[in-house]
Amino acid sequence: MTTTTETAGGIQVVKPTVASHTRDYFARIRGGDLGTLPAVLGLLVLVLIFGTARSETFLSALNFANLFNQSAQIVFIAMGLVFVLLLGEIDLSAGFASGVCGAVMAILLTTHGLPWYVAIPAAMVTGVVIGLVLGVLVAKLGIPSFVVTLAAFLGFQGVLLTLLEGGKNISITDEFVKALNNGTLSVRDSWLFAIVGVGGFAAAQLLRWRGRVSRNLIAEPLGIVAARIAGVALLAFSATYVLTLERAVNKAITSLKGTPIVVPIIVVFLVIWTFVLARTTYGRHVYAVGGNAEAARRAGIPVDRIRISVFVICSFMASIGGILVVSRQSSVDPNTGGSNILLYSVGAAVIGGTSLFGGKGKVIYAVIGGAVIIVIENGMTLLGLNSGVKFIFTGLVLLAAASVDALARRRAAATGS
Amino acid sequence: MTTTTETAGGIQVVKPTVASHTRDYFARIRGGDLGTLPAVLGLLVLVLIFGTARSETFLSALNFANLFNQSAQIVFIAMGLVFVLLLGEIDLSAGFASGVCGAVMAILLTTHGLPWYVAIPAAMVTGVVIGLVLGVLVAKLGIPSFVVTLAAFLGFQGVLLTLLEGGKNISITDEFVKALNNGTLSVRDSWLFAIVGVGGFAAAQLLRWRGRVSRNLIAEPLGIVAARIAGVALLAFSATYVLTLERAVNKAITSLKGTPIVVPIIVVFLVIWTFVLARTTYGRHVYAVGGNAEAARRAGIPVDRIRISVFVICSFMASIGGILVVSRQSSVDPNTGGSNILLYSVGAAVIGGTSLFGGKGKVIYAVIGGAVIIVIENGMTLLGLNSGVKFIFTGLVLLAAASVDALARRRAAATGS
Amino acid sequence: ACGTDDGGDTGTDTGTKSSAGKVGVILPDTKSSARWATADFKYLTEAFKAAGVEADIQNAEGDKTRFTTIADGMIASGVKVLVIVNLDSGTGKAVLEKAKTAGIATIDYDRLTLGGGANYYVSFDNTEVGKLQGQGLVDCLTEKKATKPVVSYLNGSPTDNNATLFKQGYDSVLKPKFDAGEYVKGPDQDVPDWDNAQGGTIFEQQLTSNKNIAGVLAANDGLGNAAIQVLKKNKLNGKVPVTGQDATVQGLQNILAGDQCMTVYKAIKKEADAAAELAIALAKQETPSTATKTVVDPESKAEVKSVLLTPQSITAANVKDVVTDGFVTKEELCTADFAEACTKAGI
Amino acid sequence: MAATPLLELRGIDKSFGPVQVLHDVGLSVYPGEVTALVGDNGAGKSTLVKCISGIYSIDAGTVTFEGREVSVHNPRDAAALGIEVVYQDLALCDNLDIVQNMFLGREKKRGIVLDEATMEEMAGETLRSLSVRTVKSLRQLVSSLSGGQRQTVAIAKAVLWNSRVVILDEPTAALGVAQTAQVLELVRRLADNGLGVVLISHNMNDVFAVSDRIAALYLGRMAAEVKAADVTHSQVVELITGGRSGNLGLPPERPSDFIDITPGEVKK
Amino acid sequence: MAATPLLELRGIDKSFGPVQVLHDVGLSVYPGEVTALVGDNGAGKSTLVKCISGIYSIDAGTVTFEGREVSVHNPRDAAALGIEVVYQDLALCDNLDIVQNMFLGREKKRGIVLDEATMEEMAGETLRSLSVRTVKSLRQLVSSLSGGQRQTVAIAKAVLWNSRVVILDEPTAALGVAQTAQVLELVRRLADNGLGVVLISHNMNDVFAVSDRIAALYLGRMAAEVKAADVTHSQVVELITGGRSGNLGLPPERPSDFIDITPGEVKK
Ligand SMILES: Nc1ncnc2c1ncn2[C@@H]1O[C@H](COP(=O)(O)OP(=O)(O)OP(=O)(O)O)[C@@H](O)[C@H]1O
Ligand SMILES: Nc1ncnc2c1ncn2[C@@H]1O[C@H](COP(=O)(O)OP(=O)(O)OP(=O)(O)O)[C@@H](O)[C@H]1O
Ligand SMILES: O[C@@H]1[C@@H](O)[C@H](O)OC[C@H]1O
Ligand SMILES: [Mg+2]
Ligand SMILES: [Mg+2]
Repeated sequence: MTTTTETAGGIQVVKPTVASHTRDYFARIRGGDLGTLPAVLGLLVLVLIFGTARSETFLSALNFANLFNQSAQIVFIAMGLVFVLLLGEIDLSAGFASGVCGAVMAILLTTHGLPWYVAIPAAMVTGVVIGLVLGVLVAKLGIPSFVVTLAAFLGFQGVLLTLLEGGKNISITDEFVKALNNGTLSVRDSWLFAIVGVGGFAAAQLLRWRGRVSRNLIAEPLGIVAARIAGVALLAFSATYVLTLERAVNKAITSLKGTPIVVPIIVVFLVIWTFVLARTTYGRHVYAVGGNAEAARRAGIPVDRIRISVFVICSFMASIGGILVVSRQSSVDPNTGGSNILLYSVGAAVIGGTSLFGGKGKVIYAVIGGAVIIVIENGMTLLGLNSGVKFIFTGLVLLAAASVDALARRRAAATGS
Repeated sequence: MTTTTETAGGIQVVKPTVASHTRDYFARIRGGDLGTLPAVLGLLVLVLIFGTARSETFLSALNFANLFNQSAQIVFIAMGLVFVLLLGEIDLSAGFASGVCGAVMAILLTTHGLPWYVAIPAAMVTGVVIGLVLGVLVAKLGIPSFVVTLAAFLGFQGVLLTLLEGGKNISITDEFVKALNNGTLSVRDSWLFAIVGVGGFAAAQLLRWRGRVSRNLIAEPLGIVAARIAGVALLAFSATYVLTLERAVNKAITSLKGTPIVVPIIVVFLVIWTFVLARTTYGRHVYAVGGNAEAARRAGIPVDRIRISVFVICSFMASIGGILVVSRQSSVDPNTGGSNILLYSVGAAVIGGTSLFGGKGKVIYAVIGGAVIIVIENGMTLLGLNSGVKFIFTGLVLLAAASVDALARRRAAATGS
Repeated sequence: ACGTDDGGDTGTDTGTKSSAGKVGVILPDTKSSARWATADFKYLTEAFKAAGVEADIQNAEGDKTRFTTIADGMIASGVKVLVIVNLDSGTGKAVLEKAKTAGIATIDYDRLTLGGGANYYVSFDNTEVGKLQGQGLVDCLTEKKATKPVVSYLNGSPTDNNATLFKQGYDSVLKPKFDAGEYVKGPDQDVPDWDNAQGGTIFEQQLTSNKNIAGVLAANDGLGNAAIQVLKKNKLNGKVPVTGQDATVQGLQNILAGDQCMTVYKAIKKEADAAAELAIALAKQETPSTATKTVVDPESKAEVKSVLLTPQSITAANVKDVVTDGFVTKEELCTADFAEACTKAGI
Repeated sequence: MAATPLLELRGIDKSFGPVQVLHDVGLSVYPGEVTALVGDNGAGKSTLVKCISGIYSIDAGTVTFEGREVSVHNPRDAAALGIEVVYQDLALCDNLDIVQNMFLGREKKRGIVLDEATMEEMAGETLRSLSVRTVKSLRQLVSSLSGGQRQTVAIAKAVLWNSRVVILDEPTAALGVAQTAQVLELVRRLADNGLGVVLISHNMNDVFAVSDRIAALYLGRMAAEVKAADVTHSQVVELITGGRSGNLGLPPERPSDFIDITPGEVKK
Repeated sequence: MAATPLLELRGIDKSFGPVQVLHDVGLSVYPGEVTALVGDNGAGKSTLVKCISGIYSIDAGTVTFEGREVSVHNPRDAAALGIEVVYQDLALCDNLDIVQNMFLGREKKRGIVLDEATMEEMAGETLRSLSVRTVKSLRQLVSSLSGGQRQTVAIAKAVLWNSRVVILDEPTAALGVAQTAQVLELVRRLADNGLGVVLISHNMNDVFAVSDRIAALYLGRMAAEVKAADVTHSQVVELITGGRSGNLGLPPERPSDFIDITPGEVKK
């Protein structure tokens, strides 16, 4: 009836078919193993709400494009935080670290008149150095990361104030930097990017599939792989279609179309870090230390070094977040990276499905969670409520989005897995 | 050579002597089992630093008394947070919850002209209701507490704004409320409080000791118990001595002496919650759920109810923090409970020795950690540095205080316990 | 208690569709001062409603990211005029540029965006505000016949450009006195976020380290009140003059009680009306005629057409002006505790 | 012995997501008897125990206690019925000490205050009866206990109460020679006192030493429930490893959803 | 057999805070031999193992490896020497799957990319050799494995590498009949290949079945190190429970710091 197949060292297993695979998928869903599904559902619900309430504006091409620029800082900080959270640590200073790095860039550009290709790397290096210091304090001195990064949160706020000489703000004029989080690709490049991206994804998926089949290991049925590729292609191409529509407010004055430049930047980092976490030894060790640090230590993994490295990655990603927010605001001020940026970023990672206790999370979670947060922000401001009510609503909507997730996952607990 | 004694069901053990007990204590210290010692050490180091830098002011009786008023809000929120942290949960909304409760009190007092004995309980009830809602969302819906309380953090900010009609400050004039965190006990009452407090402590310690000895259970040697009582007495009496010195800024105008009223308030809550955690079934269950929720569930502990209860306690304590801060400012504004209050409170609990992963912590930790935080704030402000430098220094000093702790605890890891 | 007043209502899209296009207004925060949520919001809403012009008025809650996001949303929803109170010149400038490329007319409200190039500027003179504060303190100290008084500064948020301007103003009055040895300069500290609770602690420490403080230059009424509470604890209230700004109910009450020396009243209704008038004209694509003055943008050196209003110093003697102006009502000000003082002040 | 079982399971199914772990399992536990539950690693013994005690919800099937059908949704329900379990994964609170763990959920009180003295005495007595020789103090945290000491604490915890059914999932796995003997004696004593006892073990000597009945699980199916006296050592081992022995056990034709994943065997 | 021990401990002391757990312990492990380390619950066996593998630092004493004195500060040092350990508390990463756990810290790579296919194949082969029959997939998370399955993964993980010394702390405690047999066979095979093997077990049958030497710990002291052929079952049990048997074992007079906390025995 069922076809079994011998694989890996002779353990016999059932060879999955598209039907059995689909059946298993739904059994898993019913069993509560949901991945990003709930966060995606939450996102859909939000889009539905705001789309109904403010259909002409929220669903406009212009607003869609804006979402990417608006989310850049949070998404980058959240992607970095995923690494720190994977170890069960926290980085409260990531927000202000992004501000400090942004300020370093702005000062080099404006005050010192250096070109962008000096200023941007300098900001990134600043991020790396910050991460190194935090990581060493946590890993080598053993101070809880909450305390270290709380101290850094205060310290960086001071550094930012000092860099900005007590409260000035520094504007930047460099067109390259400003384009990063304001500019768009040409329509041709937008399509090119979509096609190359989807092509790359398809190639990676198919190669992996072929690799397993040729080694006689259990592989997903080809149909499932194809469906997944088709899904990604559909998403990418329809997004590109919308983004290449004319969206200028005043078409007489200017034309505005094409994928925001920040989109490929996000995608590149998403791909790199996903690869690092899923396909390299380093990534494996990050999960291991987060899952059971003692087991990792016994397996000979250099736990301290891993611990330091995640802080480096986090602050590095924060530096890019800082560069992008300075680009968007064309300026840096003592509050860049302050306010709710940090809480929102951690929230993004957690809503996406990253555990605060370590061992569970993916970089894509940060992107999806970031999307949830930004859609709420964006939609709420379109509603034009007054401050008090807006805060309350934002809280409620966030809660609603999270409950979709929680209720979906609750089945998991009930069935005991 | 050594005297053994049969105890509890016939398990034979060595009867401890003062000498063996002291030896064991130092062995434990060397082994890294330090309790609050590191935080206390950190505190001493801070007092030394600021005492040297600003001896006439930092070490003055006036400043000593100020410390208590300044720390009240953070200490209360931190005491409540200890319960939430004991379960490995977090409450990001505790700061603004204290603001909302404070505002409820202020509005009832000022806008509605109600007496303090209506307004204060109303604020407390508000705290309880808030905690109930948060707890139910976390425990019953299973939304991660980070997300629930992030939503609440936003929501309460909005509630506060709405209560204050968009941003007004509401002043209170009720003398009773204002006295809570501004007034002092008379010199006689100050001594009375110290004597009753120390007497109570001594009685509790001795009764417990006698109880164990009479049941033939292992008990600490009487010398140790006596030494502990003497230590507490010394501390309480010398503090009372300093607090009953004249400390008026301008002695010609007024006289100011006596223990701040907020001291007995803190002590009462400290004693109550310490008792609850250490000596009641409920407290035991809180530790159990925090240590291993699954084991607790299997032992028949109503885990959900415990989870809800800690949020109730936390928000309740936040409400008292709110009452006290409104008392101190004699007014409430949209930022009451905002800014760094929350991070400082969590920091206080963590510096004191509470684990963010649950299962480890005591209420006294919040008080000691709160003292560390406030001494830093207080001392830094006395130095009169400019903002940027002050932030940086605050961060560094916090880090220094935490490293004393970390370095002391490091031995623990080295010897493997 | 929750506002059934105008300020507290939801849905701020006012007015019916008229020939005029929609106007967007972005206010900065609610923390720095109560004015944004209580006064500006109210008066602007009323002004647009009266003119039948649709307006979308939002507050950025001190968050620059949100400030930009709100601007994006307003541009996307097709406003014809954008009125902003920047959180800082940098973000302000980015928003103004974006609006300009979208063909939207712009107005700087209350705070000038340096190098921003808005079409118009409506404000009070912030340095002038500081000068009034400085002068007010000098007057009170003179009245108390203080000799060589120690004056402490409780400045606004280091991240608020207005705070810098206020300080420039009061420094211009007080520094000469320090230099001349008439006054002694005491502690000088900023209060992050204009946070009142923190302001209280900072002032308490100032007083602990310098027991002779005889005058407090507090940058606004909230901070002034924080200082007054500390003074009260030490029974020094009324003896040490404290300044303020914004003519809040709390501040005015403190003045009536004799605990606060003065506040600065900015007739926000006039400011709001002026801005609304300008915006409505622009939305109707008319050329406004009210902006008769000009201000030179110190960064771009460009001249910006402006409406500049003058702030007014308020002491116990003229508290009633604020009530007469309708900025605060007699009911909110003259509660039981202050009824007597009100009568004395002629309200 | 007694005609009606104290605890009876019928048709229990349990899946984790797409993986079905228990198929139509039945089990009867009689008062005054020790029922040994045996089966290979991964056969589903621990899963069955957790279904009984309400840690897992069951997908299908019924649980009857003293002839009444009951539904057990969580461990509290099980405890209320008088079912006490020693789990294979011991589930102790590492941050609590020995006494605290032993009385967890059933603390002794005087008024509202915990009666530590009484608990300490009782804990000491119970541990002594289990041949515990090496704990340094009853106030030692369980995180610092050796493997065998932890297991003893878990066992002591379960037998402190007056229960009707005691289920022990591999209770002697980590125990020393003397301690194992004590636990087996305890198991027998419990049954002799009229309790229903379920003992899971991989040690055939222990199984035959104390049990009255033997139930063998094979790949999530109940292969056989027999009297211990009616079978031999090697028959039980065959039941465990192959699911059948002679005319005992599962029918030779395999159910249609049955997938043999035995490594290296014949492939279809 | 071989004259010089592969691994030799001398005078090991270890305390946790005020509690001294190991007193002047010595142990020799010879290549090609299985040394059984026995002792009562809480005797200090696991602590000794963790001292060898660098998880705990020792307070006093020396460790000699192939005649060279070495200092092992952490598990990496031990692994570098070729010492591989199966811990009693298995120490697996619950959030990783079987293959990932088995290759943890020694992943196979192609370039910088993990070579999942090769690892999966090797893991499958190793598990098959250990009679694992019931895992549904090599990609199952270890958190969802049964007790015995987890133990098998831990064992498989330790024997995948070419090591010089393998230490197994109660490796068969949770295993079924067939799996236990396989592991014992594996233990013997490892020794026959010239490795030094240390086996900790409470099961005397297993101990005598495979070991060449027996070392008995009693209350943290090494009571005796003997050839397995020279002693009987009951002698070993006496060494375990009393620290001495005839002229073997600890001297009858107890060391001055020795505290007998045996419950219910004679009190001084
Ligand atoms: N949460 C889960 N998700 C998926 N599979 C599971 C889960 N829990 C258990 N299993 C699988 O169910 C089967 C039965 O496990 P169980 O723990 O009941 O075995 P057992 O008979 O107790 O084995 P052992 O003798 O090794 O303790 C195993 O194959 C195991 O991998
Ligand atoms: N971290 C620690 N702190 C204090 N005591 C400890 C600690 N770890 C172990 N002990 C004590 O040391 C003794 C030896 O423990 P160990 O785990 O080595 O025993 P074992 O011989 O392996 O026993 P078992 O057969 O039960 O596994 C025990 O009495 C235990 O309570
Ligand atoms: O009115 C003041 C405003 O101009 C400033 O920006 O923030 C503080 C307020 O008091
Ligand atoms: Mg099991
Ligand atoms: Mg052991």
